[in-house]
Parts: sequence; C-alpha cells; structure tokens
Amino acid sequence: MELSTAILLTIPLAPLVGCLLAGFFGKFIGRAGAHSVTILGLLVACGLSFYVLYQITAGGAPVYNHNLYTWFEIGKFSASVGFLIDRLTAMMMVVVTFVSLLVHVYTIGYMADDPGYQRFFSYISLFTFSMLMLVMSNNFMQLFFGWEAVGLVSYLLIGFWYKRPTAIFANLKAFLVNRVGDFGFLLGISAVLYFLGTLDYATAFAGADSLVGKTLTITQGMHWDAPTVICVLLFIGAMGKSAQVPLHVWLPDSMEGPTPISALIHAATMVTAGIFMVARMSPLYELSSSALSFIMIIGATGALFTGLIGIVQNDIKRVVAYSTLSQLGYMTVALGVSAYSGAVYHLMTHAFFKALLFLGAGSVIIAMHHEQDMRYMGGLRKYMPVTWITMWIGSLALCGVPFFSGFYSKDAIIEAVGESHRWGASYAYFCVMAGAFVTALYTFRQMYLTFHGKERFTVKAHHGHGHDAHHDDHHDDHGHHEPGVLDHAPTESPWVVTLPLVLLAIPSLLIGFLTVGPMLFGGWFGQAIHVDEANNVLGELAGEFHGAASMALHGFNPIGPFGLVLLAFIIQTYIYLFNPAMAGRIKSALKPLWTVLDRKYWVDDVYFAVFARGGVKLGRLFWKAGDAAVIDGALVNGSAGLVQKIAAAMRRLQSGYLYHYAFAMILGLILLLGGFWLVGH
Amino acid sequence: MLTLSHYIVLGAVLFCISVAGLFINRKNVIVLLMAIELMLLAVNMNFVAFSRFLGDVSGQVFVFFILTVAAAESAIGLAILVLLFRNRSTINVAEIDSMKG
Amino acid sequence: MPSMNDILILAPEFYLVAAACLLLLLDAFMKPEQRGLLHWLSIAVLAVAIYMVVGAAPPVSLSAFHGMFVRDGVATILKVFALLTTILVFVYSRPYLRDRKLFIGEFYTLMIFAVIGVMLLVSAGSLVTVYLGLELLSLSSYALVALNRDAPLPSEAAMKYFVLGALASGMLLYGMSMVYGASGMGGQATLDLAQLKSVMGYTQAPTLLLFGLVFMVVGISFKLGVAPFHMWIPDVYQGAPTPITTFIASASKLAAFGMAYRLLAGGMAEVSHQWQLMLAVLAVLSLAIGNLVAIVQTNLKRMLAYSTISHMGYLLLGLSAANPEGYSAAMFYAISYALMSTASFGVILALSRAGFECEEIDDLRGLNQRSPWLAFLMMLVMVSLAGVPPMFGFFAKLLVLQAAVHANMLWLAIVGAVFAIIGLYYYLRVVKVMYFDKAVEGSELRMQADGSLRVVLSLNALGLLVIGLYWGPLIAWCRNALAG
Amino acid sequence: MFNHLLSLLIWLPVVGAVPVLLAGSGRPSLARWLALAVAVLTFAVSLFLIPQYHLDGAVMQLREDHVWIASLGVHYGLAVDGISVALILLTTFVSILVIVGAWEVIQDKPHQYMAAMLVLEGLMIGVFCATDALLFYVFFEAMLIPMFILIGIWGGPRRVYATIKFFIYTFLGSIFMLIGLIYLYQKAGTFDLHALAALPLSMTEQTWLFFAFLLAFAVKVPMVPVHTWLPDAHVEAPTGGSVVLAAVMLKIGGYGFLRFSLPITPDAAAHFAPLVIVLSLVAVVYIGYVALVQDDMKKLVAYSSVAHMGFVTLGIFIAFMLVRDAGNLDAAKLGMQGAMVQMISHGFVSGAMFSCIGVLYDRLHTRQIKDYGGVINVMPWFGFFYVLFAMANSGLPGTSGFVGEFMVVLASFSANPWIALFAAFTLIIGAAYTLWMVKRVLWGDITNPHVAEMKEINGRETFVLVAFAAAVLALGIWPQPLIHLMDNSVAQLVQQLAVHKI
Repeated sequence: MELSTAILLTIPLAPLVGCLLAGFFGKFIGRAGAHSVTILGLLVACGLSFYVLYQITAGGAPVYNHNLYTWFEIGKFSASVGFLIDRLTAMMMVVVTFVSLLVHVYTIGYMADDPGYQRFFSYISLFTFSMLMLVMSNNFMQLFFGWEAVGLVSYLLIGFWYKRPTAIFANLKAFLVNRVGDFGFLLGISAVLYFLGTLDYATAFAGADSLVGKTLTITQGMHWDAPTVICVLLFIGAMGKSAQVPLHVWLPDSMEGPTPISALIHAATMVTAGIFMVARMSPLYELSSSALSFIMIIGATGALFTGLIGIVQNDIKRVVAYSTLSQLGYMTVALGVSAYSGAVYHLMTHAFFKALLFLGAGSVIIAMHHEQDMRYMGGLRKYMPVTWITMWIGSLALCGVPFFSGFYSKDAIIEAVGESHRWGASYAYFCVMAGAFVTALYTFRQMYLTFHGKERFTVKAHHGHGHDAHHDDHHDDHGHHEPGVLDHAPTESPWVVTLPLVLLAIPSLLIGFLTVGPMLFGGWFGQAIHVDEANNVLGELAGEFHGAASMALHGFNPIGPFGLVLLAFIIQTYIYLFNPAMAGRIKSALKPLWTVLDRKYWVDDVYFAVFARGGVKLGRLFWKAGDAAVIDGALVNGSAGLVQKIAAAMRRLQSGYLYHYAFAMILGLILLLGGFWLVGH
Repeated sequence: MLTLSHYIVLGAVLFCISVAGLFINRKNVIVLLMAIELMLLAVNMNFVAFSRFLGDVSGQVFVFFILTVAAAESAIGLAILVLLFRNRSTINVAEIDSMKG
Repeated sequence: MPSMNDILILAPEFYLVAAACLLLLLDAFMKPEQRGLLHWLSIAVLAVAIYMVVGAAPPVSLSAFHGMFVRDGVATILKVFALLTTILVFVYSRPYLRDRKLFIGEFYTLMIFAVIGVMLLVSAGSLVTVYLGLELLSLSSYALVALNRDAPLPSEAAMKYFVLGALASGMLLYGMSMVYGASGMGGQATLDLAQLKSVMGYTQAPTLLLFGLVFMVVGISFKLGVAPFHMWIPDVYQGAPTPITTFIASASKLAAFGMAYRLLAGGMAEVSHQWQLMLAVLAVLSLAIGNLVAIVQTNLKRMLAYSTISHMGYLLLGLSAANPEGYSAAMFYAISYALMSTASFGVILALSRAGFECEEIDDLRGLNQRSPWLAFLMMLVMVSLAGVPPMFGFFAKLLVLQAAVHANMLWLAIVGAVFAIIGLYYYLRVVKVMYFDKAVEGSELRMQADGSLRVVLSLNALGLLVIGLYWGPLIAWCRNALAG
Repeated sequence: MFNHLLSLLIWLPVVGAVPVLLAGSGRPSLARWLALAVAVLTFAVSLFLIPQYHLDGAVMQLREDHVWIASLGVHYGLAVDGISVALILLTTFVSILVIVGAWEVIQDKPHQYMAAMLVLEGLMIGVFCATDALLFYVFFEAMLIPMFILIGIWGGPRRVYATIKFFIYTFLGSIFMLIGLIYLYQKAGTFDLHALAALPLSMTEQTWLFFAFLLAFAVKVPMVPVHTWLPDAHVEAPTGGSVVLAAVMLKIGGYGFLRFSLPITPDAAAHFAPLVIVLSLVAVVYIGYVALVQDDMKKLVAYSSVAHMGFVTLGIFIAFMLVRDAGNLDAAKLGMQGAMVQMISHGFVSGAMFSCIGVLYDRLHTRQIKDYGGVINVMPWFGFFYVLFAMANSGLPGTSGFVGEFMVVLASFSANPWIALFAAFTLIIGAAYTLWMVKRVLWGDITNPHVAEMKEINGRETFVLVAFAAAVLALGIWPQPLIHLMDNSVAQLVQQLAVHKI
C-alpha cells in the first residue's frame, strides 16, 4: 500500500515541534519538560521510520515520490519541497532517528548539570529535523536546504559552550570549511540545472544518459566532460560535509562540542550525509569514471593518513574523531569503486558502533569529571564495567573483527577495492589495507590506555584550582581540575547513559551478521542505487558469498585485514599492558614522524596562515588601498579639495579695487571683440 | 575734407581715453566722473556724426536725451562722492576696498 | 503729437509717475509716525498698477509713440512680476527700515521710480527708450544703495555701482551708436528696434555692426551681472541695505532680461548666430565663477550674490538658444529667480534687527531650534535655488537645459549640469548650518514680529513649492506671450 | 478609492506628515502615535494592492494618468507592475518598523524625525509608481531631502560629511540622467516611459544614455566603484535612517535599471552587460574582503549590502547574456527573478541587521565590534534574532537571503560557469565576515563590564525583530507567492531584452 504523506510529514515535523517547544518555551516547561517533549517527538519519528522501513521492504509499498509544495516555478525551471522514500531513504531515516533517539536519552545524563539543558535538546531535535529533510528530499534544492541546515545546527552545537574560546573558534572554522564544500556543491547543482534542466532527482536521473558526450567550455579550446564536472562539483560538497581530505580539518576541532553531538552529528549521521548524497546520485556518478577515481583516491588518502594521526592523540574523543575521519575515508573509497551499497552499508554499521564509541567515551568523561586526556586514565574497567564491555564491542567492530558488524561492511569494502580495476585502485587498496592496521593500532591503544593498565589518576578530597593551559582546552566549563586529580573515585554512569550504550552495542555486534546477505549482496537497495554492470564489483563478490557465517570464517585469514588487526593487537598489548615504558621510547625514537603526526601534517597551520590571516590581510589591503586611498581619497575628497582650491584662487580676482573691476570689464570687452572679429574673418 | 571715418576715429579715441582714465587712474574718484562724462561725449560725437552723414535726425535727438541724462548722472555721482567722503574722509580710489573676495 | 491712444497704452506708467509724485508730496507733509500709512499706500499703488497692467492687457501687442513703446505679452508678464516683487520688497523691508531709522518717504518714491524704469525698459521699442528706462532704473538704484547715508559700506557700494554702471551704460550707448550707424549703411538709419530688425540684414558695414553688437552685449551682461561683467554684484549686494539688495536681485534682474530680450531678440535677431555664441561663452564663464567662488563665501549676502551670477549664467543658457522656446525658458527662469531671491533675502530681513544684520552664514546657526518654521522656509528656498525637485528652481533649470539641448548645444547643457552639482554644495551648507549645527548660546534668532511679513514671506517660500508642483499655467503664459 | 489607490499611497504619508510636524516638539508622544497611525494606515492601504493587482491581467495596472504640464506634455502618470507592488509593500512594511524602532530612541525633535520618515516613505512609493520619466525623476531626487535631514540631524559625529557626501554623490549621478531624459524628450516629445521604450535610438545615442542611466543608478545601488558614500552614510545615519536606506532606497537603483536602462537602451545595455557583470562580481568578492576587516558593525553590514546588491545587478544583466547570446529565456527569467527576490530579501535582512545593531547601540552607544563580546550571556533572545539574521545575511537556505542568490547563481552558470564561480564565492566570504562578527560580538565570555549590564530586548524591540524574522523566514521557506506576483512583469521585461532598437 502507498505510504501516506501525513505519516511522512510527521516524521520530520515531530522533532521540529519538539525543538520549538524546548527552544522557545524551555523556561516554562523546565528541564524535564524539555527532554520529554523532544524525546517524545523522536519516539514518534523513530517509530514511524521503522514503520516506513517495514512498509518499503516487507509491506510492498511502492517508492514514494511526491512534491508537497512548489518552492519556485519560473518558466520551465522549478524547485519543490517533497519526499522521495525508497529503501535507501528508509534505511537512513531509521539510522538517523534511532541514533538520535538514543542520543536524546543519553543527553539526560550527560548534560544533567548543564545550564543550557533545554537549548541543547532544542538543538539536537532541530538537527534531527534538518537531517531528515536532507535524506527524505526528492530534489537538489531541498537537499541543499538540509545540507546547510545540518551545518547550521552543527555550528550551534560545536559552539554550544559559547564561553570557551576554542569552541567558538571551532564552530566558525567548521562552518566556513563546510561553506567551502557547499560552494562546490552549489555550483554542482547549477551544473545539474544547466545540463539537465531540472532539480528533481527522478527527472534528472532519467535524463542522466543525455549527459554523455556533453561538455562544458571552460576556456577557448578547453572542454570538460559534463558528468565529470557535475560529479566532482557535487563531491566537493561531500568533501566538506563528510570531512574528506583536504577539507577534513574541521572535524577534529568539532570535538569542542558536547560528546552527545559528537556521537550524533560528527560520527553517526551528519558527516555521512556526503556518502549518502553520492550514493543517492549514483546514476550520475556512474557516468564518470574519472570522477569516481578522484573520489576513490581522496577517500583512500583520508582512510590511511587521518588514521595515522589518531595514533598519537591523547584526547579520548579526538582518537575517536580521527577514526571517524578514517572510516569516512573507507566509505568514500567504496563509493569510488562503485560499491555504493557497500559504502552505505558501512555507513549504517559505522553509525552504530561509532556512536557507541563516542557515547562510551562520553561515559568515561563523565566518570573522569570531564577529564578527556587518556594519559590520566587507565584501569577504569573495574569502575565502569558496562561502559568497558560495550566499548570493547564497539572497538572490535571498528577494527573489523569477524562476526562484528564492522567486519562485514569493512571487509566487503576492502574486497571491493581489491576487485576494482579503476585507475588508482591499487593505491586505494594499499591505503585501505594499511588503514585496517592503523585502525587497530589506535583502537587498542585507546582501550588499553583507558580501561587497562594501572590507574594514572589519583583521588583527592581537596579541590584544586590551578590548571595548565594545554589541557584546559579539553575542559568543559564544569569547573577546572588539576590533570589526573579527581574529587572522588570514578563510578559507572547512570542508566540513561548506559542504556543507550547497550542498545547500540547490540546492533554493533549483530546487525552485520543479520543483514549482510540481503543488504550488501542481495541488491536490497534495488532501484535506489544504480551501478553499471561494468563497475559492479559487489556483484562479483556476491558470487563468492555463501552466507554471513562462512564470510566471517573466511575473514580469519592471517594474510589479509584480520592478520593486520592481529598484528596490531599483539604490538599494542605488549606495549601498553606489559611494557608501558616502551611507548615513550618509540615516541622519542620516531620523533620526526611523531611530530609530523602531532602537527597533523601542518595542514591546519597552513590553512590558517593562508586563508584566515591572508584573507584579513587582503581585505585590509583592499579597504585601505582601494576604498580609502583611491576612491575616497583621490577621487571623491580629492576632487572636492581641488574645487575648493580653485575657488580660493578665483576669489582673489575680486580684489575690491574699482579699477580692477573696470579693467576686468574692458578685458572682457576686448576679448569678445577680438574673438568675434577673428571669427568674422 | 573731413569724412565720416575721421569723426568715428575721433569718437573712438575719446572713448579709449575715457576708458583708460577709468582704470589707469589710481588716485581720485572725481577723475572717474570726468572720464565718464568724456565717454558720453565720445558717444555723442558718434551719434551726431552718423546722423549728419546718414541724413537721419533721430541720432541727434538721442544726443539731447543723453546730455540730459548725463547731467542727472553726474549729479548723483557727485552726491555719492560727497557721501563717500563723509564716511571715509577720502576719495582715493585705492582706498575704497573694504569689500572684496 | 501724441494721440489719446498713446496715453492709454502707457496708462500704467503715467499712473505710477503721478502716484510717485503724490507720495513724495504726501511724505513732505507727513509726521514721521504716520509713515505706516505711506507704506500701505505705496503697496496699494503698486497693487493697482498690477491690476492696470494685467486687467487692461491688450490681446495683441500694441505700440505707442511711433513704436518707441511696446506693450505686449512679454512686457505684461515682466511688469507684473517686477511690480509683485517690489511689493514683496516693501513688505519685507518695513521692520528693517524701522530698526535703522530708514523708514522714510524717499525709499518708497525712489523704488517706485525704479520700477517705472523697469517698466519702460521691458517695453522699450527703440534704443532711446531702452536707454531712458535703463538710466531711470540705474539712477534710482544708485541713490537707493546709498540710502543709508551714515554707513561707510553703502556709500562705497554705491560708488562702485555708480562708476561701473556708468561705464557699462557708456559702452551700451557706444554700441548703440555703432548699430545706428551700421543700420544707416545700406538702409534707412534708425533707432527703432523693429526697423533695426528688418534693415540689419542689408547692412554694408558688418564689422561696425558686430562691434556695436559686442558693446551692447557688454551693456546687457553688466545689467544681468554676467561674468566677466559681474564684479559689481558681490560688493553691491553686500554693501547695499538688504531691502535694496533684494530689489536689485529681483526686479532689476527681470528688467535686465527684458532689456536683453528687446535688444537681442528684437533688434539684433538677424545676427542671432553671432550673439548666440557670445552668450554661450559668457554663460559658461558665469557658471564657473559664480558657483566656484560662492563655495568659499562666509557672508550670506555675498554668497547669494555669487549664486546670482551663476543663475544668470543659466538664464543665458535659455537666451542663447535664440528661439521662442529658449526665450520663454529664460523668462521663466528670470521669474523663478526673482521670486527665489526675494524669499531668500526676505528671510535675512526677517531675522535682522537693529544692530544685527544676519549677514554671515554662521548667523543662521541652529535656526531650526530657534524658529523651525523660518528654517523650513529657508530650506525650501535653498533647495529651490539648488535646483532640486520638486521646487520651482528645478523646473526653471530643466527648461533652460532643455532649451540648450534643443538648440543643439548639448555641451552647454552638460556644463550647466556639472556646475549645478558644485552649486548644490553651498546651498546645502546653509541648510546644514540651520539644521545640523547647534545654536550659539544667547543668540536670539527671532523672526520679526511683523504679521504681514510673516504671512507674505511664508506664502513666497511655499509658493516656490506650490509652483513647482503646478507650474503648467506659468510656463504656458510665458510661451503664449512669446508665441504671440 | 481604488481608482486612485496609488495616489493615495503616495500622498497619504506625505500629507500625514503635516499633522505630525504640527504636533511640535512639545508633544512628542502625540507626534509618535500620529506617525505610527499614518504608517499603519498606509500599510493597510498598500495591502489593498494585493487583491487589486490581477496577476493574470495586464502587466501595468491601477493606472492613473492626468496631464500635469500640458505645454510640455508632462503627465502625472502612475501604474504598478508586480515588481512595484512587491517593493511598495516592502516600503510600507519597513516604514512601520522604522517608526516603532525609533519610538523613544529618538528624543531630539521626534516630530521632525517622524515627519521626515513619512515624507520619505511617500516619495519612495512615488518612485515605484511613476510611469512618467520626469515624475520619476522628481520623486527620485526629492527623496534626498528628507534623507539628508535624517542623517544630518540625528546622525553620528561625522554626520555632516556623510550626509553631504550622500546628497552630492547621488545628485552627481542623477543630474546626467536628467540630461539624458531631456535628450530623449527632444526626440520623443514626451517623458512617458512606455513611449521612450518604443523610441528607436542609434547605438551611439544608446551608449551615451546607458552610461547616463548607469551612473545615476549605480550610485544608488550602489555598485563598485561608486559605493563609498554608503558606508559613511550608514555609519553616521540613525538606525531608522540606515534601515530605510538599506531596505528600500538601494532598491530604487535596481528598480531604475529595470525601468530605464533595460527598455530604453537595450542594445547598449546588452553590449555593456559584461562590464556591469564584472563590476557586480567585483562587488561580491572585493567588497566581501573589505567587509571582512571592518571594525564598525554598521560599516560591515553596509559593505555586505554592497556585496548583496551586486547580486541584483548581476541577475539583471546576466539576463542580457542569456537572452542575447544563449537565447535562453527561462534562465534569463530565473536570473531576473533572482535579482528581484534578492532586492526584497535584502530589504528585510539588511533592515533587520541594522535594527539589531541599533538595539546594541542604544545600550552601549558604540558600534565598534571590539567593545562587545559575550552579548549572548546577557541577551539570549536578542542573540537568537542576531544569529538568525546573520545566517540570512550569509545566505542560509530557509531564510530569504538564500533564495535570490541561489537563483542568480543558477542562472549565471547557464551564462558562464566562471561568473557563477565568482558569484558563489559569496557563500564563503559572506559567511566569513558575518559569522566572524557574530563570533566577536555574541559569543565568548564577557570582557567589557558594560556588556554585563546590557538589558534584554524590550517588547518594542522584540516586535520589530519578530516582524523582520517572520518576513525573512516566510520568504525563505516559500518564495513562490512573491515570485508568482512578479512573474508576468519579469517575463515582459525579459521579452523587452530581446528587442533590438537599432
């Protein structure tokens, strides 16, 4: 049966209503009121999303594609607000609402004593609304709306603790870097309109083949292939939103925001919007293998090199952040090799286990009284077992240990890259393989530093006030601590925190095993994703697929990703459990390399110097030299001054002497006479 | 035998003298008044000459008007001169420059 | 022998002469405190004169005394506005004269004689009439400038005015004599403008004619106050008692236009191609000098003097088109200027009291605080002088610019436009002083408590706005006058 | 009433100013209420335009035509098309908010302030109605007088310089347009815009006229390089002055292009379209960078206005390229519509921004960004509006600021991707200068003790900001009604572009 518009409309509007209530009437409804209304809204949205997913998959509901209202209509161009609901969308809706719901619940505990409680709930509900608008859109205009709206909310949430200079720096940075991406994205949309004459997905994809052979004239004699132009431009948008190299710089800083949103926005959902977008545009991307190569290389680079940085991080959240960058790289690579469903599948599994990891990290942070530096943790497992276990589940999923959800998606991607013959595929293959090793390295390091080994913090009764600048950046405004000094021993977090962990641990553990067959190899996405036969690597893999279990068993193959994971496990176990001193030695041994990673390849520094400082310098130059000096100084005031001077000079002719006056008259007379006498002759 | 041009030239010469008198004279206002009279005489000379040689009497009629007006004019001129002297106790043209610029 | 008809045609003039003499007589037998009566009487006299001019306005142009005197549409319009502005001068100047012990009969009689001069001038049909009218006007003006016998500045102004004026009329006459001669060479020598117009074509002595023309143009330019024959204007405007300045800046400008119209458009029409260019050159000169030097003035009257020079430049734009459209534009401009200057000087008169001339621009500081209404009026006048719509002054400018463009002198129009921008500055300065500057402590900027002055001045200034919004009838009147 | 609706709209506020003025400085509150009444009444009357203007009818409607100056054939001719209707509604809407916004802020001679505002409103409406070039010019110029007074009396320290600069700059531009009009009058014997549009003109004539018009309207818009009066005027003007200036007066420049440059000199305009487009792009990029480094909030927003108005000129003239070169009428309409929407939207956004700055200024009496910081701590609600309008200013979808720019970029890509590239750069630079200001003003901890004492916005200010916010969001979420309103007019304008006059 046909999906009803009312239901679909309710899904995004329910969170919006919650947002408005919590935001505008937060004062009246109070904290409890705020989180109840928003969670209620999310419950509605989540429930309906599951219903929609069921209808689409099992209920046999046809793909829903209708416009709600016309946004603008000019001549043959028009843009509308409408929904396109197919399996891809339905899956995304479920992921978004589910994770968001859990984050809402989690927030009750995490933000318990934060003054901005209502505001926070309002924001995350607003985010859910925007994200849903993004994924449910059936046209580019609305996609861009959602695209920027989630950016706005991310801006607001990163800067949630607006008193912290680092936070308000990070949110500005995040917004601007995203704007760089959107700049390309907007041009991409313009290109779509120019070549295909429409902003509607269905129409655009239907006419996609007409792009073949079309070119865009850049300069005399320089013509670019239309599909490539469109795809690359659109992907630039994805690079911003999904933090792909070289636009990845904003994501680590975004950890300035409260942990729940790091989980929701900067791990599970928003940052995957780019992946979703490319998968959604697969009919276009399939037309340009060069664009896909570009995507693959970008993704591969991200997958490896951002992961490397993760190894040297000490902030527990930043480790997870860099792993997110690296995982996004994996998804992008998958897109690059036309394994769209692989990418989206990894997106889903990643959403669960990465959210889990972040929330777990958050739980640790609560326990440590908002200390985020792992060097002051260790041995937490006996204080907070639930967190410990769930985090391990997440970590193993992240590493891609067989049977864990991450394994299926990640292994499939690696396989797919291996299969692919696209230009640059070998480079990508190396990156993703090495990436698997790196992932394991930082993951185990993180787990050991946090939960194992001996405690590197002390519990003191007195309340220290001094704090040193470096770590202050990682503090909340919850009061300052001397590093590693706690007022009282860490304890397990309240149920509102642990419940989401458990609820996320389950899918992290199982969802891969359950769904890999249909979703990855069963062509579950159907028409939502279009792959040319030539590029259908997953199709080839599907041939070798004999059920989830056997795939997992094949996974235990020492020469392959699992081998690397194992190696990493051994190394880290030795270093952090048996020979902690060694870590320091390695660090000093590899000082130059360590510096490179610690400075994040100096990318941030270069950007800041060139774009931020450079921009301001340029602006000042334009202002002082252009406006102030030339236009105002020389032309405007200059001419006025000139007139004044001339006037002052002429005034002296009026000497006041009769004979001068008379002389002037005579002179005038003679000039007239002479002049016209000459003219006469 | 005197022709029209002789008279015209004479008129022109008189006119030039009077004009010169107006702006070369740096001394005293009375000279200005005389110069003005002289200028009117130059004009009269022209009119009379033309009217005589072109055989049209109206020019000479005009001369009478001019003479009459000239009288009135110089009367007013002298009156102003007296005023000026009363207020500034000088009739030196070079000193009448309190308004300028 | 003059016929009865001639007398009738000149009725307004004869009437005014008689009235002036009567007033003079009356004044002799009048006690000083009864002078108020004299004031109202002279206003009434002029009002009646207006009635006689308009009421008995002939449908066609008539001429009397063998064409020496012409009474046509142009004459009527100019006379009406000359008389009107004179009335305004009377109304505005009573408190001023009272405060300075100048409230005497001579003022009124001389003014009326000057107006008679204007009326003669604007309906002159022959060189003789032109000369007589001009001299009657000038001689009265000389005397009026020197009206305040005990102040040094007026006498100096009068002396300069007199000497230069005499020089100018001397040149005019010299030019007339040559033109007279030229007319005789090849045709019947004549002083009659209408005949000159017809014989000029056949003159054997073009050079003589040209020289005569130049001399006459100089005479006209002096009266108009066009550069480089403008030197007298600033000094006389500043030195003369403000009522007289007002008169010189209004009625006698109308007269000057009339004189230019009679001599050039009337007598010299045949050689218009020659004086057209002369006027264009003079126009540019006056626009430049007037607007530029006005910027650096600190004395309000002097600034207005320079603004007069620039305005006369615009007037020449219209004249130099040398076609009825241009003449009508110029006449329209002359009228607008006459009304604007009466209003602007009227404000000065309304503000000046015994011992306070309100001559400096800074004297107006903070007028908006002291007397918002007067400030508002002054702003209207300034904006109108600057030629900003929807004021009278803008449409006057519009018409002369259009006339210039129509006469294929686009360049001249552009020059006019450019200088309008510069001109804007010093008019805005006055508004700035009145509105944006704080009033100096203790300065008592009060409007004279004279009811008639307040009402009439308000009407005069608001009139600039009203005419601006509805100037159709006036321009139509001017055009008909020149078409017929 | 409906046969003289436009006259009513023009003269109601102008005449209404008289009683306000008569209320005198003695009874300020009376003056305020009178002014408000007049403004609200005018707005109410202007609402009648919506039912009275038939979307499917002729383009020019509600005609009024009376002979004004018979001997010159000048007419008092009024009529509106969809664009005018939109702009008139904008004017009447903003005027109310301006008067409310000035309520007790203006303590010195409030009656004169209010009266000037009302007169200004009437004259601006007149500009949008006039179908006779001379009448247009009269309104166009007369407008300067009240604005001159507004800035000069109630402005900041350098108000005199700013206001005289403003007046002379604009006058300089328009006087040459006057010459152009006179020239046209010589040829056509009328000032009627419709007749002038039909008048055949040689390329040389068109070129001269085009530049005469360009100068007049470029100053008004303002376009680089004749924009320098705007920052000064804005910085010195009182809040209300800035709001009207940015919200409505600048639009008159863009409107002028539509009424004069396009129909009268289409060929010259088409020939010089690249020049104007380049200038517009310079406005977007160059001015964007200039705005980035401003220390004065008003100056920053003023510069951003220049940048945003760049999209208006870009949208209008891109249409030429699209029609003449590409023959792509729909894209041309898209661009033109984008320009129009941008005009309306910028009216709301800039008005709102200046109102916000006014709110801050009334509390701290400084516009220097460095004096603020952490305002959100004491004024959360204000912060909400400030962020909202800042986002609109940086073109966030869902706000009006996005719509116009989006459409113009879409259209310009069809003309030439490079143009779109530079135009789209506003996404980055616009966000940069706006949000950097927000960062320094709103976020952060309180450094300046005076900020700590700032009061949250009161009911009056809230009303103003809510009104603006409603407009900004409504237009951003559903622009179609506005676009539909202007559709016929734009279509007809685009048709005119295709017509060669030589």
